[in-house]
Amino acid sequence: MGRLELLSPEGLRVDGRRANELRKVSAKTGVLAQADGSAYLEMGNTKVLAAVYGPRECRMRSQALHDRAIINVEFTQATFSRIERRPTRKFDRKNMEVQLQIRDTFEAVVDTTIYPRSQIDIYLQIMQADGGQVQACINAATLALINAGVAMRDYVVACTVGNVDGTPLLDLNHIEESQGTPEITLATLPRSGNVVLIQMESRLHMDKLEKTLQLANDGCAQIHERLDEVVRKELRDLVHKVGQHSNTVRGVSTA
Amino acid sequence: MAPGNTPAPAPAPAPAPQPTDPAAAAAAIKKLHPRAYLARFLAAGVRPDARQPSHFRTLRITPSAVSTAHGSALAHLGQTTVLCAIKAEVAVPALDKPDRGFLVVNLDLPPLCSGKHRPGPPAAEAQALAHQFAGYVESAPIVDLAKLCIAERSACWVLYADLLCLNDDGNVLDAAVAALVAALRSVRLPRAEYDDDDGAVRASTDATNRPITLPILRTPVACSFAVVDNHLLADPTADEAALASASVTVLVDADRSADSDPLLAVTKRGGTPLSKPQLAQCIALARNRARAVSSAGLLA
Amino acid sequence: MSTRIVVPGERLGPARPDQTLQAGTYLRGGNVVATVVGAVGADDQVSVQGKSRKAAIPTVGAQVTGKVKRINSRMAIVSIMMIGAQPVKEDFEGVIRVENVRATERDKVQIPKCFRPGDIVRAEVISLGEAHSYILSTAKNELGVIFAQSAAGATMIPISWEEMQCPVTGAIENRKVCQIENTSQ
Amino acid sequence: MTRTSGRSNGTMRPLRSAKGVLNRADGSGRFAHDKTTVLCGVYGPVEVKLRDEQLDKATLEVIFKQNIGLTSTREKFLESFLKETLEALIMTNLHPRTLIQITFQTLQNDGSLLSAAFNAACMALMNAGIPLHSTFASVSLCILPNGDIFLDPTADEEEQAESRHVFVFDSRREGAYCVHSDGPFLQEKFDKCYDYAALSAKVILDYMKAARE
Repeated sequence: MGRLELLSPEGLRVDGRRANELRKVSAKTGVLAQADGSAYLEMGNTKVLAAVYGPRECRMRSQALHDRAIINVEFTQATFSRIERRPTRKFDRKNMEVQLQIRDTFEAVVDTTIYPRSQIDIYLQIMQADGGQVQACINAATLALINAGVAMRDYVVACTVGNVDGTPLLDLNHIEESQGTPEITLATLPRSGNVVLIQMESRLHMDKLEKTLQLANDGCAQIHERLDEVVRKELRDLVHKVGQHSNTVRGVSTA
Repeated sequence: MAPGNTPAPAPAPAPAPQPTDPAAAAAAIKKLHPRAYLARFLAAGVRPDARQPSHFRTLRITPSAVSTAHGSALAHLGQTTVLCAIKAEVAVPALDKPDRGFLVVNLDLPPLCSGKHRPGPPAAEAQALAHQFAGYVESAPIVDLAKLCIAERSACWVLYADLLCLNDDGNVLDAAVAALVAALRSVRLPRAEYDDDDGAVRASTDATNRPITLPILRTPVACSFAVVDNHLLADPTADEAALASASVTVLVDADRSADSDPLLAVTKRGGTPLSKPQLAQCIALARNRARAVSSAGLLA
Repeated sequence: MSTRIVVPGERLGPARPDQTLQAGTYLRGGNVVATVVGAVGADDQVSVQGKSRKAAIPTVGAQVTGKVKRINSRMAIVSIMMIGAQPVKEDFEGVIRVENVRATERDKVQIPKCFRPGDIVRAEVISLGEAHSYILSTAKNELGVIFAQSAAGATMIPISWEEMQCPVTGAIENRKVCQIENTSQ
Repeated sequence: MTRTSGRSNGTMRPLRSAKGVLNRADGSGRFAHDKTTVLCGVYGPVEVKLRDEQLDKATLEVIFKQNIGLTSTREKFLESFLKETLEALIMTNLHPRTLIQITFQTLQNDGSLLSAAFNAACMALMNAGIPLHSTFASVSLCILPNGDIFLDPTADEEEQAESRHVFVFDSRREGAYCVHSDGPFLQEKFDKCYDYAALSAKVILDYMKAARE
């Protein structure tokens, strides 16, 4: 089978985007009433639901840490999230790896020391998978944590970038991912510029790395802008409501 | 009421640490004395969410919520949310039923949907609920499985209906049945042909080929009730269900909901014995609900 | 509305040496930075209050309310249900050790004469404990049992700081009673 | 339609029972509707795990084992069904912070399994001396496509039936403790089943009383 042409001579990708173009990012927070915080995020056709429970008492008390909270991440892909139905497997190594990556990412940024001996659960459910599940999960988890009011030093925004014959491509979809394209997932703290996750499992020449990473960083900045818009808009709506029903609104107090 | 279930007399109002704020005081009573909190509402004939005891929450259906599935629907019952997505695959029919397809339902309550559910294998309660749900689907088939056969003894459709509870605020069963029915109605399958020569199933190449809908036999509507201190509460929330001494679920067909039409299932579980008139009241309320759901065109 | 809205990671202003950090903020490179979403308070008090009240966990010094789950001769085990006036979504476990029940005559305290399973008590968190539960104390007048039912199932009425009476049977039971009058004034 | 066994529609199969059949259990009972036989063992009140401890009542643990096949969600459903009903019938408030374990083993299944399990539980609980609010009995029925109601159906009859019904009544006859009906059925038939079940429950209770003496 010949390799699919991922970039047309005109510089367009299989879904009509340009190389440095993100898919449409849309998000909404507070979508699940039972959870302490939640968010639904779409990046193109990749759709993920994130729920945060906690800080709450550690499920296994022996795991509790006396000086900070532990973070627990559960990552599941719905059986119907792909074209082929795949039954959920209990101990999927790939899923466990993703869980650990996301957990480590957020341990670096959540202010866990103010919640000693407690546990923060982040549940991530992929509803539809069209490439870039990890980046979508990290972005959704950021929104859900903010929604839960969990203290974080900064947003965490993640973006994937691939490289096709020397041209970096932003935000790969499933078709592009499945062609063996070298792919980097980058998660950054946009305000301080720190990198918290960088992951690549394929071969890419050193000379191309810098340009590729630069694009990923640009992508993160764009996503940060989108997420920030969502957070601020919902907060403005809330403050507006507070203004209307002066004193008794849980949430923001304007003391 | 069985003597063992007699609730303690309603306690005096719990002193809230800061009795100045009435909302905080109410929240404190709700947390510390949930039974007394609910009992006070019920004594006044309303429920904490302002519903009458016999009122159901509003059912909303969002059709075709998952584009990777052959059919899907999201059902909201108040804040309880269940997603159902259906994927069709081709399989060989069972030996004892060579002319039938399959409908495989699976209801999952992941830890995402409520603080009650913890990661790991599903709790016994969730498994029992999933079995009850699957039992209803089996004993009162929604889809004519005989029409899912592509070629006798050789090929048939398997419909995998995966239901995922996204938010559990009580009465997941009713929402799950609604999500399943709506999702099944939204299924579009390619017209398939079986090739005798190589045993393959192919989508029909007929130029006028239009996707087929499923042969729907009935539109079940589940209506659940909780018994709390001798009050019958329709469509209980999670808080109400936690205090219930018994639960009743009635499954009726929204297409045939006259009093003379058949019921599809009645399940009463838990303590407090129910007399025939009480059961009849549940059934009558359920039929009303089914008619309301049907006339709102929610499951059409 | 002139309230300034900030998001996690947003700089609030330079840190001044005389300032103590408020909840919802942290220090980054000489600046005070928000950690939660919320509105900024008065500008000499850089603080952010978001929905973080929702995420309350017991802290040392906090007053908590909970239900006694079980007792033994050494301690009463309490399910913490409220922190201050804020109900928690999921309970935390705390213990009242026999030496922390009251301030005087500590060596004479007998747990069954102070608490019974099912009682609702108000207590103060005195330590986060070692590996297990939060350590609570009721060794103040305004701490102790605030609600108890008698064997007959009626809500008992406090008649002294260590006794409560059942209004139905008249039976008197021993408790470490919380003096509510003091706190509500 | 006539029944293969030659029974009339409203006749139960011969009942057999035994109590105290397990010598290590605190109480046990075996109950048989002809071939359908369930053995029930009761252990307790015993110490309960801290996690499951309840302040004001005993914790029930119900374990249901089939004689054949792998365990599935069906057993979990039966367990939760039995547990919720037995919780209302046992005076659990007399043994707070203890565990009562009730174990069922299907010896043979020829229909009306859940009813046999309930009836075995009643025998075993009485044998164990666990205080009950009242004795109880369970009856199964099924409605055939032609509208006939068969009492105490066999597995074959359940298979042919359009709907299946299980009821549990107590000796005070206040109402049904548990109802489980599935498959399409008319309400008037359901009402009839309810009445038949209430009457038959009394027959079973009388049988149990005789067996006790």
